[in-house]
Amino acid sequence: MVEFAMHHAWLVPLLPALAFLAIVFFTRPWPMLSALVAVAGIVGSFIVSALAAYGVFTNPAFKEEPLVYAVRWFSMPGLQIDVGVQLDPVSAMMIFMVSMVASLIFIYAIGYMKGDPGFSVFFSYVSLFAASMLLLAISSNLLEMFVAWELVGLCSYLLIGFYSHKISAREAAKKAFITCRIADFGLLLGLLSLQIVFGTLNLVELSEKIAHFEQYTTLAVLSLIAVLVFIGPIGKSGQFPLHVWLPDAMEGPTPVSALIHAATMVVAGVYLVARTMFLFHEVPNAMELVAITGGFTALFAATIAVTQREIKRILAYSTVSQIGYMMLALGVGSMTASLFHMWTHAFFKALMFLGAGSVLHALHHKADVWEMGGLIKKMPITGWTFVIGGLAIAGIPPFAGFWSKDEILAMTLESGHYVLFVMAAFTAFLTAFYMWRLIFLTFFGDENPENHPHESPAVMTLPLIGLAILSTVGGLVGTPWAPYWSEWIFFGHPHHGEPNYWVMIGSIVLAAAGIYLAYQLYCVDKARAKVKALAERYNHIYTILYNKYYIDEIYLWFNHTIIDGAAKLFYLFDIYVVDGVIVNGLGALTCLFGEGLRVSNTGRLQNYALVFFLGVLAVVVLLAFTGPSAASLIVGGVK
Amino acid sequence: MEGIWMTAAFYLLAAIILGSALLVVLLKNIVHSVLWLAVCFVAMAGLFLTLDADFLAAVQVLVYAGAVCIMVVFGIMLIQRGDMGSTNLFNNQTKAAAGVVALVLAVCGYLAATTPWASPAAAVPENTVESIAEIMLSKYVIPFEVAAILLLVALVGAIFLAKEVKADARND
Amino acid sequence: MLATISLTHYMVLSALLFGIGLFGVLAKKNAIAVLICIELMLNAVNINLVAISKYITPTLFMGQLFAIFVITVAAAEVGVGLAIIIAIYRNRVSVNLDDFDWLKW
Amino acid sequence: MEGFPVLLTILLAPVVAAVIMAFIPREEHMLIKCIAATGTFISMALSLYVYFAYDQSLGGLQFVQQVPWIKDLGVTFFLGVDGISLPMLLLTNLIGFSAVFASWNVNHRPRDFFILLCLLITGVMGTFVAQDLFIFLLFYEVVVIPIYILVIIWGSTKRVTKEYAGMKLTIYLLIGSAFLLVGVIALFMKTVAVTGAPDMSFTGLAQAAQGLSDFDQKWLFALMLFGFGSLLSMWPFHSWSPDGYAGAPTAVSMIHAGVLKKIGGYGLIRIALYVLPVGAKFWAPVIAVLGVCGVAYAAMAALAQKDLKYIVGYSSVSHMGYVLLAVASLNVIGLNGAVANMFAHGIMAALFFSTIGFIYEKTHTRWIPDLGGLARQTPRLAVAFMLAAMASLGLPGLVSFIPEFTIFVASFKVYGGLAVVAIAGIIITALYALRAGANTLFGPPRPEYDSLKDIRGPELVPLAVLGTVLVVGGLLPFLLFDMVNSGIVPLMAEISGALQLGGSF
Repeated sequence: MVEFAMHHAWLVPLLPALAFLAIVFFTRPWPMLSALVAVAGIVGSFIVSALAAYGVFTNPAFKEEPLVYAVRWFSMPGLQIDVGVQLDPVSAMMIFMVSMVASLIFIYAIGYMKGDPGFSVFFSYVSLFAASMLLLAISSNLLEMFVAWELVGLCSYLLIGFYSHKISAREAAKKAFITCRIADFGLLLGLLSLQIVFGTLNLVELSEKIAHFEQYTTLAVLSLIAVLVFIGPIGKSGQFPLHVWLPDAMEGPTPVSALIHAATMVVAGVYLVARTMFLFHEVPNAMELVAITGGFTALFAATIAVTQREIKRILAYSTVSQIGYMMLALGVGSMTASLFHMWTHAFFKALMFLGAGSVLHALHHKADVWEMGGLIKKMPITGWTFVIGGLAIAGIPPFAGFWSKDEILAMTLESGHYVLFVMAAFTAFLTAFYMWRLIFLTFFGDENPENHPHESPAVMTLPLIGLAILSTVGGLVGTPWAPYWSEWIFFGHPHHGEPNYWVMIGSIVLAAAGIYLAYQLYCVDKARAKVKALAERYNHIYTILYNKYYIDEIYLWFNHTIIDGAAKLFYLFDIYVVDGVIVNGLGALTCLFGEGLRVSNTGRLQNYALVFFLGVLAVVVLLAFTGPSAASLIVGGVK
Repeated sequence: MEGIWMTAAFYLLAAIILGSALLVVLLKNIVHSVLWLAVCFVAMAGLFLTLDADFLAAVQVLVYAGAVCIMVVFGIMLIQRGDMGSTNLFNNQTKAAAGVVALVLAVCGYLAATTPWASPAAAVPENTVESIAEIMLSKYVIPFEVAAILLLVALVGAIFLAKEVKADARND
Repeated sequence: MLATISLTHYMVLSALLFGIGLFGVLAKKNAIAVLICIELMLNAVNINLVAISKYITPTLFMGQLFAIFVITVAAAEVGVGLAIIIAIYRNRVSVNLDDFDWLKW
Repeated sequence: MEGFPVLLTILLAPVVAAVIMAFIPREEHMLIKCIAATGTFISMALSLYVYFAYDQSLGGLQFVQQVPWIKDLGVTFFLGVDGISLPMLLLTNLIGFSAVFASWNVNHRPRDFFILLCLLITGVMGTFVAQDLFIFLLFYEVVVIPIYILVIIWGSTKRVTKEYAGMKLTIYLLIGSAFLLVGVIALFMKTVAVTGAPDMSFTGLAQAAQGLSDFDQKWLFALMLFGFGSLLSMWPFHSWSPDGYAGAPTAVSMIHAGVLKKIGGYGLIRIALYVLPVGAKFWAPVIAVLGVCGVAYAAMAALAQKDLKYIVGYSSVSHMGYVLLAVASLNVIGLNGAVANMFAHGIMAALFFSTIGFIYEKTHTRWIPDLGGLARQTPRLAVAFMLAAMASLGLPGLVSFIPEFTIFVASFKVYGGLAVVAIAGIIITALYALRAGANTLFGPPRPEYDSLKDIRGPELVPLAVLGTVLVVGGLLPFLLFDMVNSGIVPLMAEISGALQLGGSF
């Protein structure tokens, strides 16, 4: 079984793809059947992934040598692209994680999407997404990865715009696609440069060649390539300054937010950087860039999250912030910590999104956290699982988030990035604060009498429970005392740091402080008025934060004024200069010439006859009085 | 022998032809022009006789002097009623036309005068009709037939063109 | 030289007649006048044909035959030409060529 | 099938259909449409057969038919296909077949319409299978006349009148061909002077042209560049393209944008570059600059459009800029990309135009502010539209991505910064394609379109045929590239010597 799964790992993306095709072409009229097909596809894929992952993680040979199956995709002299699957610990972890989370979310969606007119379509899209995401995770070639990268972007686009009749959804979808497209432009340039410089895009070959990059190119060029490649992840993973699409992406159905915009797709950027670590590793400057981007984004997004009111938006900014952590970890050179945080984050963030979905489902899509309260009594499962998620993200031991965040903090400190460490630590405090603000406002405190919540059906709560368990124990694979994780997931050499107790205690204290502050401000009943007063006192800061530093407005202005203005100019130039002056001008010139000649045509027969005879005369004279050469000029036939 | 008479006949006929042709062009009354045209045609027939083309002379008299002139007169009758006094005037490019004609005459005259023509090889046979008939109905039978068709087509065409269009038919 | 009539004499006569005809064609207003002047030009050509037939190829009769065809065509032409003039006259109540500049659009 | 004149059959099937249609009463609409469909289907099926029966390992011209025609001019009726012309032939037939179905609802003089359409398809096919310059030009001229008639009778008047559009289209085609003709005649005279034996076949000309002086090659290439370039809507000779497509009926837009334009690119590679490599080398930087101008400029102009057909019209100018850039890179990868991109763009543009045609037919408007929310009312139409839009912006997994990627590889290598501008075009392309899609298909559904019928029955054929090719070509690019490569490699091998020797601009 295990052997079979490992040698047929291409089944992992293929099964959901088949489910997609089956739904599109056959089962679309029957919603439940479509859902079953989709779930069967992803669960099948999960089983194969799990078996393959088991195979990988029980065979230490994989630490050195990945298992690659590849076939020629297309080729020409000087350019050959192979597509295939590459199994190594990182990709095995990734497909395992993605297919597991996706399976749970698919099941959840059966309940959440029930009764939606686009039920079948939804499952076809998410199946296609799962296929693309798994392909991204397992591909052995950067171009293949880019294909999957764009396909997940497409699915994200389709799913954000799933409620396409809403203008906000439509615009959010467009924004997501185009923002990612801008980033992909950089990534594409990076890939082109890699192809041109090194002549291959196969991961294995590239890693070998880049290890001796001096034979091919200079460090400057390689730095440029690394920066270009990094632009892709900035867009896809919602890093500053291309983070704007991610909060808007919450227009999509909540399972989509959980699956795509929290657990899997948005971390594809982290995954890509981890996959191309051999490139970044050679270029310290690019590593610094990654670290600074990540650290800054983490803090930046966390500050915005503090003031937001919509439940999913808070989670979205939290996602941006957490991915910032992952980037920071990558930048300080610890792929281990980064991917560990990705792993735990997938569980608790998916859990929280699904919990939020459950809340929205119960409240009929009322999203403002200030209008909720006390929900935990009516929705105990949702509430308590959400609390587990909150503990995990805040970094309270022994929940998953603690171990991974702690490792990131420790690594940052160890690598000597003190400023970034302080930023990350402060972010940890903010994270605990805003997340517990959300929890207290939503689940505790007074009930809002307008709401009539009810617990969601089992098909929704069971995935919540599953994810809650994972959020609790998922981090135990990588504690400082039992570092299984770092033995398998690493770049270069496994790194076994001594447990840094100071950092650990510090992070627990920060998290507890954040939670306590949130409790004081948002749970102690009378304090709510205090919050309002606080917000008014620091009105400027509050407004700037609430409006997300006005970055969306700046982009909108740039897009609508500069780009559209330029487009208008080009168009006017085209119709008035190229077309008007040159093309129609030539036409008019021809007409003018014709008008001029028209005067000579009197239209009177005798006039014509007169000229005609003059012409005949001229010909006769020429023929009769000149030599044969001139005559031949008229008769024709140049010999 | 007959040389002097032939010479005299040529000059006389040439004078009549040119004179009547000039009158055709210069007269202001179109009917007079046509009458002088008939004179010209008849003189032309005479000229053909001096060229040993008796059959052609007959045709000339029959077709041109007879048929064509009469037809033209009928045509004039159909369209020019009332005062015939100034029905045949010059237009305003007379001088230019004269210039062109002068050039044409100069060139033609010069060419005719300077071209060394081959001397006559033999006399024209007596029975011209027979000879013409022979080549016309043997070697040139197809042009002959085509000419016949042409005449037929011209006949039909002329009828079609000249036919009175009924006012109520379509031309309203 | 003047005494013996040669081909040149006929040529010159033909040229003169052709010139008179051409002048008429170019300078007359009346369409019928133009038509009859064309007849004059055709006749001038006929003189040439017959004269050449006599002086150069007396036994072939090609020239005469050609002249007959010319006469035939001329007859047809007069017929059709007059019909056209009548048709035009019926439309425009004029045969003055100065009134017709329909070739200009 | 040995000895069976496949290419001739492919060429003649639509002609035969046209002749049969001429003898059918004009009221028999359904019969006429079925005959047109049959004729084009035979061509399509046979060209698919030829595509897969072509022996790539052998390469070179196959399925050759050769009949001497005008000895004095060295003209042979010479048909044959290789790796460059086969994708184009297949493209023509795929689009031709789809175009018949895209015009299924033409009820104004359908007989005349389909006869002209069939002749048009034949003309276009002929240019791709001709291996003799004279025959090439002959078929090219066959194309021009039906286009004009089709536009002025069945076209539509929007920003410009259909008469203006038809005239512009035709005159541009003719101006292009006039310059081409001068170039061809001059080339012929010069080569005859070199070899003494007249030969109009491409290979013969190419061999003879090796004896031409560099100067001759350069100015002859310039003439051909102008001719083929204006056919390919090379900037700044592009302005016929948006107006023409906007005025033309759906089928003509499909064929024109899909394949007719590609005659320019095909000719540029097949004739101009192959016969006059030294000239190509000299002009390559100019071509590259014009190509990049076209990409950026047309993409920006497309962004400002509100008429769907204008968007696609400008977009096709923009995409042809990539082809020019690829040709200008003058290496194997670039030329592979150029030919493949022509194929990909053809499929995409045809699907786009057929979809817009259906939208226009149903809603009677192409003006984007008047549209919206169609995805709810006509979901299948929306699928077609999105497929085309995604292919237009070069989404991986669809046929146009890999060609663009190869073009980028080739041109980035040769032109560096210039290519970056062109690559940036993908952002603008995404912007206008998505805007058009979003504003047409998404947003609140409009009540006035509630009664619209989705495409169904024969109307689905363009989506089925072209959509399949879009996806299959995108997932299995080797199907296309192996074929193109088998044509490009020998071509480049023949001219590589000249390319290295010739001086540059």
